[in-house]
Amino acid sequence: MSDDAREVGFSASEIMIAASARQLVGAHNCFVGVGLPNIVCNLAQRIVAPKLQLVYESGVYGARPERLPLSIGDPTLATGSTAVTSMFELFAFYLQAGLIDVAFLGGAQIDRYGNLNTTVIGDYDAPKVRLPGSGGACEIAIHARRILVIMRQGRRSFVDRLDFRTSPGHSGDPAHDRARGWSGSGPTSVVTNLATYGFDETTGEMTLLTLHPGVPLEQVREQMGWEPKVADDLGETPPPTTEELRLIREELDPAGVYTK
Amino acid sequence: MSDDAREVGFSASEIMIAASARQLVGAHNCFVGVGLPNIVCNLAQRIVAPKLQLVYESGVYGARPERLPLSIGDPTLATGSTAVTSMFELFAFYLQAGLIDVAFLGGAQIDRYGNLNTTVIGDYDAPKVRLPGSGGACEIAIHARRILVIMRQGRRSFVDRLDFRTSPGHSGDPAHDRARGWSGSGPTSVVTNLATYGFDETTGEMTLLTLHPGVPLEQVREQMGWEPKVADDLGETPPPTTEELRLIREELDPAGVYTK
Amino acid sequence: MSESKVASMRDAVAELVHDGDTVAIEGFTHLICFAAGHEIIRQGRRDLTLARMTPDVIYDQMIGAGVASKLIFSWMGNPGVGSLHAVRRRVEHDDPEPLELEEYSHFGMVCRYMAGAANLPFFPLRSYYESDIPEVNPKIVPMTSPYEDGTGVYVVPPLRPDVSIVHAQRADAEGNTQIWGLLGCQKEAAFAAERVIVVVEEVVEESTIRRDPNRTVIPAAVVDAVVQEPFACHPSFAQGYYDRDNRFYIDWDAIARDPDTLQAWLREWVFDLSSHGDYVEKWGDAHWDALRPGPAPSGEVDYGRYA
Amino acid sequence: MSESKVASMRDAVAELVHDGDTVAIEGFTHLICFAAGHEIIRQGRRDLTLARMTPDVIYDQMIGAGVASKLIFSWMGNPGVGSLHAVRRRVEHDDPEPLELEEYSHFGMVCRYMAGAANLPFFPLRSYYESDIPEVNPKIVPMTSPYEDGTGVYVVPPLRPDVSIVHAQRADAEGNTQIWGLLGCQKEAAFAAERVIVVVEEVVEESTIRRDPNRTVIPAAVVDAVVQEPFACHPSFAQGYYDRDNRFYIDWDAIARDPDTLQAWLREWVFDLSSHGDYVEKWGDAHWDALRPGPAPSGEVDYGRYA
Repeated sequence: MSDDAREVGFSASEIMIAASARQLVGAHNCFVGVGLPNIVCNLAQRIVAPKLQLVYESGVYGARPERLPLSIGDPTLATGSTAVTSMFELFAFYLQAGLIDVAFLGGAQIDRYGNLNTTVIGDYDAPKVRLPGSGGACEIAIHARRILVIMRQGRRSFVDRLDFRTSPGHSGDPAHDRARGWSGSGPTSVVTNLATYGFDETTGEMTLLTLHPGVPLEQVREQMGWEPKVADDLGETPPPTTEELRLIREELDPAGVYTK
Repeated sequence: MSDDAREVGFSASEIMIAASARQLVGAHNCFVGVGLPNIVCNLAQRIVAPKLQLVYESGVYGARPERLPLSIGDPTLATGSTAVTSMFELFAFYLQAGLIDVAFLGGAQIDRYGNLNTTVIGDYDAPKVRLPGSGGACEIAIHARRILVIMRQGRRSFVDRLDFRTSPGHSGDPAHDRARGWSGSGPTSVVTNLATYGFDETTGEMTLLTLHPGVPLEQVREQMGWEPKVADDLGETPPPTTEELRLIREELDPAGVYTK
Repeated sequence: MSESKVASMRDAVAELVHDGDTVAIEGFTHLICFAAGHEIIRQGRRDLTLARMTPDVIYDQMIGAGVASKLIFSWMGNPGVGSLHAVRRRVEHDDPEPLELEEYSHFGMVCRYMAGAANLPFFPLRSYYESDIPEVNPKIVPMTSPYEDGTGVYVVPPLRPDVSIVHAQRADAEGNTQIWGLLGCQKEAAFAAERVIVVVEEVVEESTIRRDPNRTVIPAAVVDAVVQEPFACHPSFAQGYYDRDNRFYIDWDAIARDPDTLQAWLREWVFDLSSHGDYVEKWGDAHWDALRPGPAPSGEVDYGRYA
Repeated sequence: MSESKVASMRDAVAELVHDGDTVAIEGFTHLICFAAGHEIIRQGRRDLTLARMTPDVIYDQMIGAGVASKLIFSWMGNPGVGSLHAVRRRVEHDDPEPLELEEYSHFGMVCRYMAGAANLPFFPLRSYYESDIPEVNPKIVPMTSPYEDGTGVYVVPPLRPDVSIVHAQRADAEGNTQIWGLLGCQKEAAFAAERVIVVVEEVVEESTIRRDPNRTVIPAAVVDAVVQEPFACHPSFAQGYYDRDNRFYIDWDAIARDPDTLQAWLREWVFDLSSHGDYVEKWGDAHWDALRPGPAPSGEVDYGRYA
């Protein structure tokens, strides 16, 4: 019997979760967002990162939620956690001080260097769509040692040019990036509903690494605002294992809030 | 029967305590030092400032000590207090933010403008006597709305010229002092074992206001390093009342640690 | 030796919140004082500048009601649900009138409160590098370390609300306030403000506070009024007292999408009620019972008696 | 999911404190870890830079024992008693050798730890105006607000100890640490340091910590070793566990006045003992019984179970 779940089928969200969770091998302190990242982290804790500490910008370190949190400030995150701190402390002593290994970001727009826009579509002073703004994303992008991006891809979200750069990614000039002196090394991975990407070490450019099972390269290229760089050894994203699916469906999101 | 305790007698410490306590009329938040200031504040709370909150730089707000604290970090200060904060918070949110009405300072040397030296006697790099240093005194002098000085006077402590200015007092130029923009207005009173002093509103200079009972003016002038300005209406320091003495001797310092 | 500052929400808002004020109703997901927002709406305040890290449904309601002309913030949205439609109508279409925005990142907002609380003229942080945010907010200014490293930082100015309204689990009558669970910026917002209203689930004896002084977050020294108003955070929550009403956050999306529905909601749930007590009664006991969590006691520590 | 960092004091000091290190043993009157100072003396460390807001008897002992060449501080003395004689001999008479001083005010030291903990290149404070302190310490630098007010401040650089040694009432085996009573700079000193030793009265179950997460002051994320050492603060104190031994502070004055008496004390109470356990035994049970406070329980709060 195969360990993968190809024959039972899985949703786009489920493979996004499984593919992202595997990126957390060995991670210690992870800044968790709500929704998919929350499930990703809980899955990773069970399969590849037993020491993973869930850190929330709301001020929680070492959360152990008894239910699926519906916001990053859910009361289930405080009860039974290791520490609750003021937000100043969380941002200054944990994030700015470089204690966060890995964080999740997403956005309405991403460019080929992993810069993100969560502020505005259109002109800032005459917005077509006013988005939420930075929240903690700007400083997370700068300080978390690795940034994992999870978002659905399309021509309006994977764009050649951002309408607004909320959170900095790579600059396109790796020498410049190294000289920044940030504790973060910027985005290292993007997982979408179609594929996974890394970032080229010499150019900092997003590079297509694997296609999800059944997704043709052409579909990925259609759903991007630029012609993507493709890895020489372009592969297939390993599908979720049956155990991963079981954890997602039975333990982490039994109501299917985020994974249907 | 007289309300003053002239006939029963009192020590120099006792009149220093009583004279200082009366300066606290109407005060709310008072930065307390250990020793005499601690007894002064506890006495003031009972006689002239029922709303007085005792604040300690160790991080205690609203202390209600069950015994005479022997240091500003005595455990009796934390137990039963209203709030215990980090020292950052105490200095930043309480002191620097201007919440402290009144604070006590002292020192090895004071000059005629109320500048204080708690750092060194002699040259800084080749000290004759190395003193403790600033502690919180430098910022207390700047931020507490009023500074009350309590110290024994003598030619080596009341000096024409400080060896080191640890904590700023008045500058001698009231226009300059007003333009500083500090929340504090500097020293407003000095109480010694011989006399009490205020500071001239136009020159900022220390001015002899009252002589303690039985102390001749000549003795005071002998025990100062400069020729003191004397108030036109030089008076006598009211001696401790019998009730004040009773409180000091029976409740506040029954062992006579600070008042003998 | 203590002085009662206990007041009704109506009196506290009437006395301490004025037209044109900068008002901060803080609380990060937790302890957001909706009841105070409703009272401000009910009393018809105008031209407020509203400050808040995360303007969520409470500010959508207040901005939909027309109390504010400006917003200072770092993330605006209905968490886990979507947009704030009343806010977006004003920002995207000046409908019914423009809304001025002044925006930061979370850490920038936190540092603004810190500077306000600490009476600092600026506060440095390592953020905003290579972001467009400073380009649309000239108050975010670059600065260089004077030390050898020459590290670049950005600085933000102090935020000093005219009024901060802070919810907490409990306070004594003088205003000594204790919070557990998420702390957000409640402390910094209170110390930074000119005037402070503390709203609590329970006013407790001073002795309850004094038994655990390390739990005190805000001292009476900065508090002007203490309002006892159970369930005042609904649909937000108070740790240990009631859960977040996630259903309401989802329902709000549909209510706020249409300006008429929103106004009808305000009429029914704010203007036609005289107080938060009416609001609690209107929801009914079953609603509150369903939001009550099980017990999770903290355990005790011993401070020791030193007498 | 958890990892034990529990170690003996001997192993923790041997592994984490090296000759030439900058070492901070913090604690403001409360929670000063004398046992760690004694172990550092016993292991013969040399050339340390000792940082501490208030070098008191512990640093007089360490400096008398010759472990340090430099002191970073804001107030040095034997609180309520007088001078630190071993320190003064070195400063006033280079006896037996010079001691370099770098001095601040209390708030300046606090801000140095804050900058270190927050990874800021400098920290602004409103102090030092018209004081001579900046003249003898070039690290205290004036700076002007970039905003309209143009307010002048001073800034201090981050203090990043190689090792911070922090005492606390309790921690779990991984290092999640809880403190009540005076907090001093324990948190800031821990976050600022490269390596952290937490010494506690009791190592407790993780579940004890998790029952009251707001009480946690230092998270495991920054802790390298957890040492269980009851009475490790003596003659300082641990709130709720034992009182300050004021008698010892007074007695120290006479001991330290004479270099020979001081060396004899070090021999008897440090070098001739193999551990703090011996020290506790040598003082005897009656001594510890006399320092025990009465009970003053904190009361409990309810976090609520949200399952």
